[in-house]
Amino acid sequence: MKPIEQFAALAHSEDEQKEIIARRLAKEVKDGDYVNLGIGIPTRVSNHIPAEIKVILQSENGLLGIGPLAEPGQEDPDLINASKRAITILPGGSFFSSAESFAMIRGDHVDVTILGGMEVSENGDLANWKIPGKMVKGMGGAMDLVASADKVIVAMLHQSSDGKSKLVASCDLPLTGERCVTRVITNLAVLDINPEGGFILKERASGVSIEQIKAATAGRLLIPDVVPEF
Amino acid sequence: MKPIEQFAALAHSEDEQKEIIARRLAKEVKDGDYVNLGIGIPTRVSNHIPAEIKVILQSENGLLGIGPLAEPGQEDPDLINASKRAITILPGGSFFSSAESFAMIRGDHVDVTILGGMEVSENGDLANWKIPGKMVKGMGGAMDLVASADKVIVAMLHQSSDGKSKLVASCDLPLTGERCVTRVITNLAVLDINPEGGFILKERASGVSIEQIKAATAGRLLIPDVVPEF
Amino acid sequence: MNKVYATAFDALSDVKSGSSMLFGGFGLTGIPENAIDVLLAAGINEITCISNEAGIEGFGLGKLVASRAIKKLICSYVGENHLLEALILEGHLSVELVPQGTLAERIRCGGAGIPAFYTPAGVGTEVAEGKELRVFEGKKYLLETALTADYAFIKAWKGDTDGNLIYKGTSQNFNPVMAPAGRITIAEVEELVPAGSLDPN
Amino acid sequence: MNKVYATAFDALSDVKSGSSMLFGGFGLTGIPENAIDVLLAAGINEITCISNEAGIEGFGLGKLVASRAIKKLICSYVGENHLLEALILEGHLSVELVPQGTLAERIRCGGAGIPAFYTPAGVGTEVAEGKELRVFEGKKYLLETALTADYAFIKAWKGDTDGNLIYKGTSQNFNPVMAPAGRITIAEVEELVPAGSLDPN
Repeated sequence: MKPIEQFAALAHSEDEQKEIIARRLAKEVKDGDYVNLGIGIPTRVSNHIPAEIKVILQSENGLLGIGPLAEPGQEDPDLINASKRAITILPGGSFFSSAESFAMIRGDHVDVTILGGMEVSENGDLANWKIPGKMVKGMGGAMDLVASADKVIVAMLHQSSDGKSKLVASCDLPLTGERCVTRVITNLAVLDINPEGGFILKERASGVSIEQIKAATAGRLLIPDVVPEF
Repeated sequence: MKPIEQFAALAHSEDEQKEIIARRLAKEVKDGDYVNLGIGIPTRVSNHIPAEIKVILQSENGLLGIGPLAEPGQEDPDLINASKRAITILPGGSFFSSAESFAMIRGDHVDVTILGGMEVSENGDLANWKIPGKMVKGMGGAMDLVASADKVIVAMLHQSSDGKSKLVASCDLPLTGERCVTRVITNLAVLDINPEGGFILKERASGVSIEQIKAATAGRLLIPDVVPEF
Repeated sequence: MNKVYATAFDALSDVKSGSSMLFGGFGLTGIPENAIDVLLAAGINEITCISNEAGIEGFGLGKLVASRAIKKLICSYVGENHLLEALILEGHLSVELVPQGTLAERIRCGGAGIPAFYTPAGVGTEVAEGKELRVFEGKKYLLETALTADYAFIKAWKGDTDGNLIYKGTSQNFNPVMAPAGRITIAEVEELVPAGSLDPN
Repeated sequence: MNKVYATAFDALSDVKSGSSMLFGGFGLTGIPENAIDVLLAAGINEITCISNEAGIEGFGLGKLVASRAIKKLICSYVGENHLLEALILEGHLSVELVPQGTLAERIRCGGAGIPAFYTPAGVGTEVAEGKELRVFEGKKYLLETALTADYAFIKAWKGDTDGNLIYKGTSQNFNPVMAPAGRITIAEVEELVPAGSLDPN
């Protein structure tokens, strides 16, 4: 393997790496799915969903059927997404209250939840809302989302900006939910949480070697014989 | 007192006695009150509310602002009251689901609940939904109503058709609610539940003597010095 | 996934005997009467039925009662169905009576992922038997658990091809509460319109 | 009893310092901004504030935060208010962070007479500390209690003289949930119409 290939993924800018994640994330949703997208990388997914499948996006602030971002000048002051950006609503969409929105989420009517993460542990714990002594943004709807959906996908860079693995044996940061994550998609790999613990390496990003993933992962890695590229 | 006056109330037909109750009930509601009326005698109240006061009637099947009964030929198949009769809605009225309706009731947003009774005990217990071995109609919304409203008024004939007092020391029939009744209005009297137990005789029906009320009441009667007629 | 069926028979072809079913309706309004007729014609039986009422003889759930298709009935009111009383005495049918507000909230919670809640309705009555009693701020409450079912049968005024529903008048009643509480929800509408033609607000 | 006031000052003349208050709004939408301005101008302080967010600097609740009018804040998200972090560190303000769905349901229950309910949100996290944990059908849940307040401040699109309100788009958010949970509820509307001119359905 040529060195240039091994390090292809790392040669991308942070924005390019997030796009790699977003493109792979788009394959997680299927026709007819109701999906909630968290702030950050998950929001990018909507640009990559193939036109031939219909995915209904839920916004926790009370909207089913999110359309594209509003064109400049066309913003409706009564129509925003959970990231507070001016958006549109698709035909067939509907508005409802925050209580109804979370009744929908908690009642497991949302098929897939995709959200960002700071740490994911090998038993599926997620931390993404607080860094003690440094940052408290609040959990927003994340604790409700991860406690309710059958399929919780965390989308994040594999390592923090200082090179620390975000896939860990156990989380140091305060949890958002315990044993809630089903799959993690990073700029390097797709990993499923093993019910008995550990990250099962399902796929690797194009040009990324298993060695690189091993080196970038602090938690226990379970490596099948074949690990296709995505 | 002439015998004819003493027995005036008893000389009325059952229907007339119910009208006596309904007329007196109408004085229990004040301008701006939200009121839930049970099936039977309570429903008659609406005919006696003075035109100058505005009372908003709630129907447990999902309507605030009940209007008069629908004229023959004008019935709307999508508009009935809790007694399943075709009604109308007043301007400013609104429709909602059964869950919202009972959120309203349970959340104490209904000021006055008026419902029928089979037995009321001297500590304010009410029985009105079941006669074991004989009749089970079900409690419908009555248990929710009596458990929630601050002001629960029972409207009923003072005695059953076989002459038994319906105001008793303790209920024989299965309860609808415990310590929930605040006032009882019958064809003979208005009685408040004493917080320490007993029926406080507040008013007597026109032409009805205290002796008659004593004779017709099985529970403990507390009789003030002055008991005006209504 | 929402699906549109041309006939009630098509929509109900997978429904099995022995299932639990939620039925909207109050009195004669908001009852999924076409679905009931199909269940009857298909000979579906051993139903656990959750509904506000037992229906009226010859209409709505009353027909399923009469055909002995219902095994258990969870409702708040049976007052107007004499046949039902006979079936209970015969042992063909069991009835669990639930206060109407508790019934509505148990179903709402079923759809909303809340497994249990506390309510004051029924404290000190037969309804309280076997249930946890708990005091909050000096007042007594009962613990009540959520209700869901294999199927929810809903009646609405207008519906679109994406599954949005609009109700009319008091025909709304239990319908919007039950719609999220069925593992499969089947709505019959008076008028079917294309997605996007109903007001989203 | 519903009352119509011509100015926000008249509607809020009785509001006292030290009260608990619910505020509708999410992001920049559905915020009762005129009521907030009046509270600010009247110098109301020592407020216990229940809202989804802490507001943005210079707008909505952000103004009450900046003027140190808020003593305690119960919300799900503070992420965009740096002044708030400073006030917390100074000890001027305490914050109780609540998962957004739990917050919405606690307020709904406050208005609906349900003192407490179980939810899966927050199990195994800081939010679970000191709370009852209970298993229903193999899944863990926390007991959460209802929230009410002395006042609820609501923003709606249209309102009628009987107190009916209609919301628009995502400006709905917490507003209809909070309206029944205030002992006194004060709504500001973009358009006031006579009773009977809004569709009752």
